[in-house]
Amino acid sequence: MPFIPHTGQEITQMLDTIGADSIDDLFDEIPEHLRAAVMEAIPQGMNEMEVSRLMHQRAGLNTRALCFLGAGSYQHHIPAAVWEITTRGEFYSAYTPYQAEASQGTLQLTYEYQSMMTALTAMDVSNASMYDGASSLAEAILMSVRANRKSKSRKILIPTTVNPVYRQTAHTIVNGQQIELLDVPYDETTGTVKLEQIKQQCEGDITALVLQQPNFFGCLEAVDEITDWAHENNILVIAVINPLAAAILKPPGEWGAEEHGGADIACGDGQPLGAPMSAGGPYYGLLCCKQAYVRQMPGRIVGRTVDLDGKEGFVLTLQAREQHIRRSKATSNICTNQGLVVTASTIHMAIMGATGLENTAAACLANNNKLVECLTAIDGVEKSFDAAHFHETVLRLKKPAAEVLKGLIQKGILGGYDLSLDYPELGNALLVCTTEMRSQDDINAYVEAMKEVMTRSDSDLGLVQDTVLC
Amino acid sequence: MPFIPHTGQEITQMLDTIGADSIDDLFDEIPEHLRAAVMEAIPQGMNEMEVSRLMHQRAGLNTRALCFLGAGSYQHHIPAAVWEITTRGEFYSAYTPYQAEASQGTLQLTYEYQSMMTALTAMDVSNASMYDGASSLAEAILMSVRANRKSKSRKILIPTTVNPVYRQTAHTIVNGQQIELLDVPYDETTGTVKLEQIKQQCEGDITALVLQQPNFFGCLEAVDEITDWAHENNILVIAVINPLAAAILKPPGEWGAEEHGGADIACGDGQPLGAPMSAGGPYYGLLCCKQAYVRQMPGRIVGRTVDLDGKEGFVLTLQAREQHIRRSKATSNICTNQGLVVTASTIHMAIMGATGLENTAAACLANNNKLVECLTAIDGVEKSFDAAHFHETVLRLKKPAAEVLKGLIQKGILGGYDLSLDYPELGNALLVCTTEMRSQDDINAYVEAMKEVMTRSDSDLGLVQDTVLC
Amino acid sequence: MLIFEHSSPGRKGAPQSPSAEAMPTGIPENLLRKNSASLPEVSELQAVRHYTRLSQKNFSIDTEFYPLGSCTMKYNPRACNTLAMLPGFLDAHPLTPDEQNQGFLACMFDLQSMLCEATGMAAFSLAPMAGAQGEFAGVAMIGAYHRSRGDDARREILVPDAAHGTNPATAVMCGFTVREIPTLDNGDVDLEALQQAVGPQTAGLMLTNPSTLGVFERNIEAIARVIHEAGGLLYYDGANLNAILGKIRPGDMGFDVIHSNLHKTFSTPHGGGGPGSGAVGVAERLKPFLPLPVVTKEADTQRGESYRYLTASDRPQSIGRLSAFMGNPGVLLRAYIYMRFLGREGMVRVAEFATLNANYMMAEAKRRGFTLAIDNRRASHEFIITLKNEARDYHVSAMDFAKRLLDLGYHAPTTYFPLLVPECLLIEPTESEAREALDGFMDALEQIRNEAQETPELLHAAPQTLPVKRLDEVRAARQLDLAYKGR
Amino acid sequence: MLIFEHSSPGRKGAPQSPSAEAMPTGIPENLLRKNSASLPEVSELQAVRHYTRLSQKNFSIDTEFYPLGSCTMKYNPRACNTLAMLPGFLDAHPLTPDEQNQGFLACMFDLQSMLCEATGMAAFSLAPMAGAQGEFAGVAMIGAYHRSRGDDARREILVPDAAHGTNPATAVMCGFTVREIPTLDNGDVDLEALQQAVGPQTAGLMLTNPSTLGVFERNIEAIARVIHEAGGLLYYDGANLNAILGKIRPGDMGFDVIHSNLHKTFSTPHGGGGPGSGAVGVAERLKPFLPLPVVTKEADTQRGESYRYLTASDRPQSIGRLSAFMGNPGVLLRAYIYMRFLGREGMVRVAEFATLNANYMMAEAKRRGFTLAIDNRRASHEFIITLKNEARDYHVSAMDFAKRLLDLGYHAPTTYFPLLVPECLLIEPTESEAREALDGFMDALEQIRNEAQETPELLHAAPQTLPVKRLDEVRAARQLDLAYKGR
Ligand SMILES: Cc1ncc(COP(=O)(O)O)c(C=O)c1O
Ligand SMILES: Cc1ncc(COP(=O)(O)O)c(C=O)c1O
Repeated sequence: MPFIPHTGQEITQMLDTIGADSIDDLFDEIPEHLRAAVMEAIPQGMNEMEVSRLMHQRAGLNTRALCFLGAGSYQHHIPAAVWEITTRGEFYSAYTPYQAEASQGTLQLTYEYQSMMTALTAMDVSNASMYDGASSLAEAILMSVRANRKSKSRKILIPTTVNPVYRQTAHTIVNGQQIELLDVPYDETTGTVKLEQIKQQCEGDITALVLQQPNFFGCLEAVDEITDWAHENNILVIAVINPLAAAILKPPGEWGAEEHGGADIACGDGQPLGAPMSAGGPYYGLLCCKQAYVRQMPGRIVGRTVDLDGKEGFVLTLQAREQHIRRSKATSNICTNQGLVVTASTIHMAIMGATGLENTAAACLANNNKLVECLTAIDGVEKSFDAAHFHETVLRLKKPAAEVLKGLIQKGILGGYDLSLDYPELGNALLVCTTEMRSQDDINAYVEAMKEVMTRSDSDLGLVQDTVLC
Repeated sequence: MPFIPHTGQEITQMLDTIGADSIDDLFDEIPEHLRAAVMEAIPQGMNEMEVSRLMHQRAGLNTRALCFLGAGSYQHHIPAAVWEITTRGEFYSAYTPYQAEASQGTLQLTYEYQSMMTALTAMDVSNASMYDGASSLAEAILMSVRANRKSKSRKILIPTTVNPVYRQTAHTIVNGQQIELLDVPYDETTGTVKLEQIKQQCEGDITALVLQQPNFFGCLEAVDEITDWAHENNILVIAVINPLAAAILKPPGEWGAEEHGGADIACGDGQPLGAPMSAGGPYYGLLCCKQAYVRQMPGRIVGRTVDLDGKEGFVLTLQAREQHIRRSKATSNICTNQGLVVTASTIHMAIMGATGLENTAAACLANNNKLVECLTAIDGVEKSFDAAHFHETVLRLKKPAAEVLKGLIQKGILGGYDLSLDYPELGNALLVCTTEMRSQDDINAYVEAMKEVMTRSDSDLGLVQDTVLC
Repeated sequence: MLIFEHSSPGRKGAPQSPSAEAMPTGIPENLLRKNSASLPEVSELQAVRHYTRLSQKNFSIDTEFYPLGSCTMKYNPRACNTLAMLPGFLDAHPLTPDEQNQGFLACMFDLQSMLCEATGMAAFSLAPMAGAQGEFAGVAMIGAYHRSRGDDARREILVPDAAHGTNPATAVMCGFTVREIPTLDNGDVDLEALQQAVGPQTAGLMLTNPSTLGVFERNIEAIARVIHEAGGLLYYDGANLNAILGKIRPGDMGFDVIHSNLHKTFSTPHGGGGPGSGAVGVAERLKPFLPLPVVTKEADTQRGESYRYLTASDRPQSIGRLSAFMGNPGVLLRAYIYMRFLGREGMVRVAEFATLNANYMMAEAKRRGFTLAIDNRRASHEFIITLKNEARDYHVSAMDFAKRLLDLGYHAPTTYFPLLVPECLLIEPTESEAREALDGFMDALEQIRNEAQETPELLHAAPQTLPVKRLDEVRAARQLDLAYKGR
Repeated sequence: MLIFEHSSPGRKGAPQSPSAEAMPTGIPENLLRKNSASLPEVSELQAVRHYTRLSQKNFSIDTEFYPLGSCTMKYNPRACNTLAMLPGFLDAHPLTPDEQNQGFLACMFDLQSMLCEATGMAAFSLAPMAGAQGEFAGVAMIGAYHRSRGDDARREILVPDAAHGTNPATAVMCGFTVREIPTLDNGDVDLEALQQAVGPQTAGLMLTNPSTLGVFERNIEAIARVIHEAGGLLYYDGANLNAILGKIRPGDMGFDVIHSNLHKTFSTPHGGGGPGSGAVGVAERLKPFLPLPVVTKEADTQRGESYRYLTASDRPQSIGRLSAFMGNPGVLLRAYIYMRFLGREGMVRVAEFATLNANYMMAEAKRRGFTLAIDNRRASHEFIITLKNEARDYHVSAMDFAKRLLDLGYHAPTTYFPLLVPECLLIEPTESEAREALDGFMDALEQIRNEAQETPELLHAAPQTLPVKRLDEVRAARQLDLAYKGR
């Protein structure tokens, strides 16, 4: 019996103690006619050898192409030590650290995470994680509504340069609470939001403004100017960041004039700091804020304190914000968070250090410059925007992106993200990404493949459709 | 600087303390003209991302064929928990447990290993491991010479049914010590040693006799009869076993008449109990003996004792046998052993239990029967021997085994071990192995491939030589 | 010591860093960072040593019996971790075209199907990233359903007073108001109070069955009738299915929507707080509203079966997305692998042995003279001891018992939840624990009760054997220290 | 508690076992096992919990500073483990045809080449499975060389008295007799005594340089001359190359044969006792005798370069095999990966920083008033403190110091080795430790000396903070208990 240690004799003895004749008797409070039948649609159990064979087969079906796709998930190098330590049983199989004295490992690590994340973002406070970047933005919006006592409108400005799936998620989550999300368009030459466009959108009382840096196009927004304007108008600024980029870009806590103290809330996805792409997760949502808003923060927070002897120790704190204490008046319903990924991320940051992250970010950027330079030398490929960028760039193609991507994948290249569904106004637009993992050989392979795809006629493309991929 | 934590400032301060001007000064006792030049033939260092890419490429070059090859290394299922726990830093990065109080983890585990190994072999004592099965046999022979006080001859009988590489290794290692290894031929119909053949070989004083069960052909030797005869003639019996087979076969401690107490020494390779095939190692040599010979045992042994408070604890014991105490008079020069593999193997045995090992052994055997039945139905394939066997069988082919294996590997099948070099008298002989890992599908694939190879003409074989393999 | 205190300026983990690139030009000065982030500067060895040692300061299933009620701390098979972390899964970009992602999608489709069968629901979405998000999805669907029928007045969600905190919090997050329904002393919902509470404002009822009191709701059919007749929908908080798997299915009890915590029943690890998965299942009428993504199987003439993600155009009424991609695939894979281990027979056994263990411990507790919160009923997968007598007689609290248990090498049960029961311990052994562990725990509890009588200071001063003694939570909340800023 | 004591008759780790097959007929009854082996019968969770907890009872590099002299306890990079355990390596059968094994063989060939370059030898074999087996191979080659020249009288191996125990033990195992050569107070070999010892009976000299006394043998060229002129060969016990890597090469010093412990200098883990690798290198004239297997590279016209194992027919004079297959490939891969991390610059730095750390600690020891075994010389990668004064004055032993260090969270240095130095601690910090660790250790040592003076009972009773107190080794050897047979 899988994972059940009971022997026949033990079962008998235990039933004796209970005073029951059979295990089935223990279910005698369940109405007979409601009892479940055998679950035919569920296959029979397997032993580990069989399960292992099955999963190796399934994993083998996934094509492992050279990845130039980003759009919110990035393939970075992760030191081997990170997940080896993270998956140690003591971290892996522990519960939420409700019994603080028996959970100092998780608690101290989380405190260290909060310290690192505030250092990276230059914010005052970090919580212990939200589910992912998208849901973290949603919670940041809810939080801004609670925090901005000067605003009554519940109106939030969101530029369309914010990741489209983040915007969709925010809609789903804030939907029930009479909050209005107002789109702000972007400038078609720069690929960034212009302050004038925001001002046009902004009628009267606005609660908060969201700004993603680098934005979904990889372009860098004018964060100082926009933050200052927002603060002058009593609008809270919610920064959406890539925490790896934050190693070299101005951190949200320093956006705008010093006297305003930077962005009010910062969120984003922690994935680039130690989480594998893993088909979409688990990642984690980072969420930071100014000290003033700490009581509006959703999720767990760890604090440093002392024990009976005055010795340093760590506990979950400000729990009165949370559902298990405050129930319907909690700041959020979140309970389980993404603790284990935070564990990995903390170890990742510790091993990489600021220098490691800076070098990584710089390598991503340099690689993107190399790739884009070579690609745009190809006839029919040009850059869409002229703003400075991080490690992603939008390219305009002379053929539909979907078609080009099909051609590339046949050469084992995951060529990027097709923007045509989310941004039809951009035409045949493709978002390409390079991380530090893409070697010069990889870049050359992409460029060669792109050359061929761009010169090939459409009928050629159709022909090779079913070739086996590498 | 890889794995070196020193900052520039620290280096300066440390040199100050030492009173040296530079690190190079610390080497000033080395004659200048002997100083090494730059090691041009060694490539420049790499970071982990680059090393990782290189090693994935190299590992990818190794063809992963369906394995029907045994001959001393076997592909068995290993529970995932085994190596996850074994590679925990506390086991992985600890030294030999010389400081017992700080090494109770390794010491208790080793005591448990010794307990499990004596249970499996029905022997009195087990040491904490030798390097591998082959070197363990060599040490067993040396030990028998020390242990058999009644014999002066230093003559050892070794049937040629003992693994040829074990016999070669024994030759290399006992070579310097005037020990004579005498071959005993096997019976050509059974594939096992007959007592009469041993008697023929045996002139006068013999120190020990080696007997492998199952033997290299997979066949089962008449261990009782031969052991009894040996003991009646004051010859020590050295058993070479497959410890997985020992879960269902009579263990060496029970060979022969009860009053003789079974084999005197048992050795073998622990690989089938939790070590991956891993291109040949690390495995470990098991070595067990009767209580009477414990002081002749080479290698480390852990004993149970008590601490100052009378609490149970574990230490290395009988160290006076070892080189670090007894130097030139030690029982062996062995120091470092195969501790980590023993760790894995102990956890493996604990998780599998006797039932798990028995079921595994039975599945191996059943699979071999299935395979051999199907293969011998093919024209030009027949069994060489008629003795009972475990999970390996010798087949006689109508074509050279080397040629057949080439054909099979082109179909992604590692078809077995070509016996023609070691046993030219057997003709075109192939040793095939099945473990519990070989599913019915795998067996069918082998049979289909064999059919094709056996019916194909030689020129066909040449033609496809360079096809890409699966 | 904090990792920051192992730091030395300029020290680096060199083998992990790409060689320094000149910072590319083209980024305006004012968008660049001025000072490096003050992260720790340590060697790889220092980091490995620090975090390895930190890990040893945790209790965990892999090291201790952990009978934490409502949390289902069962064995997390190592193979589930190993196999979910195969490179074919880890290196998969979430936006990989479906054709290149068939292995993963097949697992997800199978998982949806198995969950449907196990719960008796018509369809599942794996999108929610924890139980609370599953609840959110469920309640949002209830809202969307009523709205789609023009039934806009249904703005109230009913929640029993024994409910988990996420239930009321979720209802509010979805824009509903919450009305509490009382529970009777025997653990069943107060049916009369429920009847009085329902009306045209009722959007639905959120119920856990067995409830957090550890007993099966015997009037479940009557409750379903009351809610459905009032026009409301019935929500099943199936955070924990351990008690009923294969024995009774929420769909058959009349529930319209359910979430299940795969990180409980299906044994994905808790990881010191997460990640989890709160897969959400629905009856036929709620199917159009399921959150995306959902995986579907299609018969493809060319290559047999194939799998793909449904998009917004396939499901225009969907409540939408809850995350950037696909929930928590790594968690979903672990649950899938675990379910393949169990198979249909294994799942029934989960419920059987989780229930056997709980009832055995409850019988032992009674035999040893502890007071049960609800007597003369079967335990489900968990049960409650109340220490109100001990508190009154010896001036020790449930918290003291909990801390003293830590000293004896057992993780404490859940304390002070559910809120209805004073000085309570909610004990959930799970099916994967051997009888010795259960007996050892009961012995410890008995020992502590004796100590409470004879040497209560032992309890007040507990724990003594852990890395720290009892921690000052009040100070933590008053003198907030939430990030290291140097000593 | 032993794993056996968690056992319950009939309990199994079911998910790991193939379903029971009927025992196939055909095996005679008398060859079958009568009773199941009495292995523990536990659940997977029980095994995981038991061994996880056991592991926590170890000191290790990953948890403590471990300055064990002559053992080189440096950081074992986790990536070396992860990458050596890629399925392409783990699933390779050792008898895989060379053509299917090119990735692995390429690594082995490169490793041989890098070791040649690093040591100045002409060829290497990776076959030996530990230092002692490397020594065996080396000494056996010396024997085979003399024999091949008909020089059969050379039956004596010279070994300095400071040598590691494996040196004399090995010589005897190879059939030689051993003669000890004394060491001078300054740590150098007594050259005069050596000159008197050599003769036509001399097969060779086994030398460690820097010696186990932690100093460089300054007369190495003279020693080489003496041995070579007497017709002997010079063996380098390069168990530890940490002190000289990239600074001076044994081949350039005149050594004819060398073994190197890859589990020390090249950072493969010690694993609580092994496995290791004692790769053996030779000068040109010994090449024909190298143990098999050895990997060679061939230019193949069809596919460029290819690699293959040399066989006995390629090397008829080989001393033969030392193991069934290829030594310890998993260890060899880890060493290879580590060397690719380091590269040529990194290797030099190993020697530089190992030496810097040792000399820094030695200077600190002196400054704090400890007595050095050899004063006024450079330390190599290690150095020796003698506690003979403390022993005399306070009646505490080096062992007491060692045990007390454990209490303070440091693994003890090597004690009572080399045998020449009374009450000694042989201290080897390695290059991967940060200065804080070195200072912390010296502070602890100073604290203990103070305690020795004021409260010596603290030392005698140490350790107090570990899972057990000081263990009774005499009882262990007298009342042998080497296997569990029930209580
Ligand atoms: C009954 C019940 N409902 C809901 C939840 C919330 O689940 P999660 O923590 O995954 O959000 C829990 C988990 O503690 C629970 O026990
Ligand atoms: C100087 C010296 N020589 C030889 C050896 C023996 O090496 P191994 O333990 O690998 O057999 C050692 C290891 O302790 C050593 O330090």
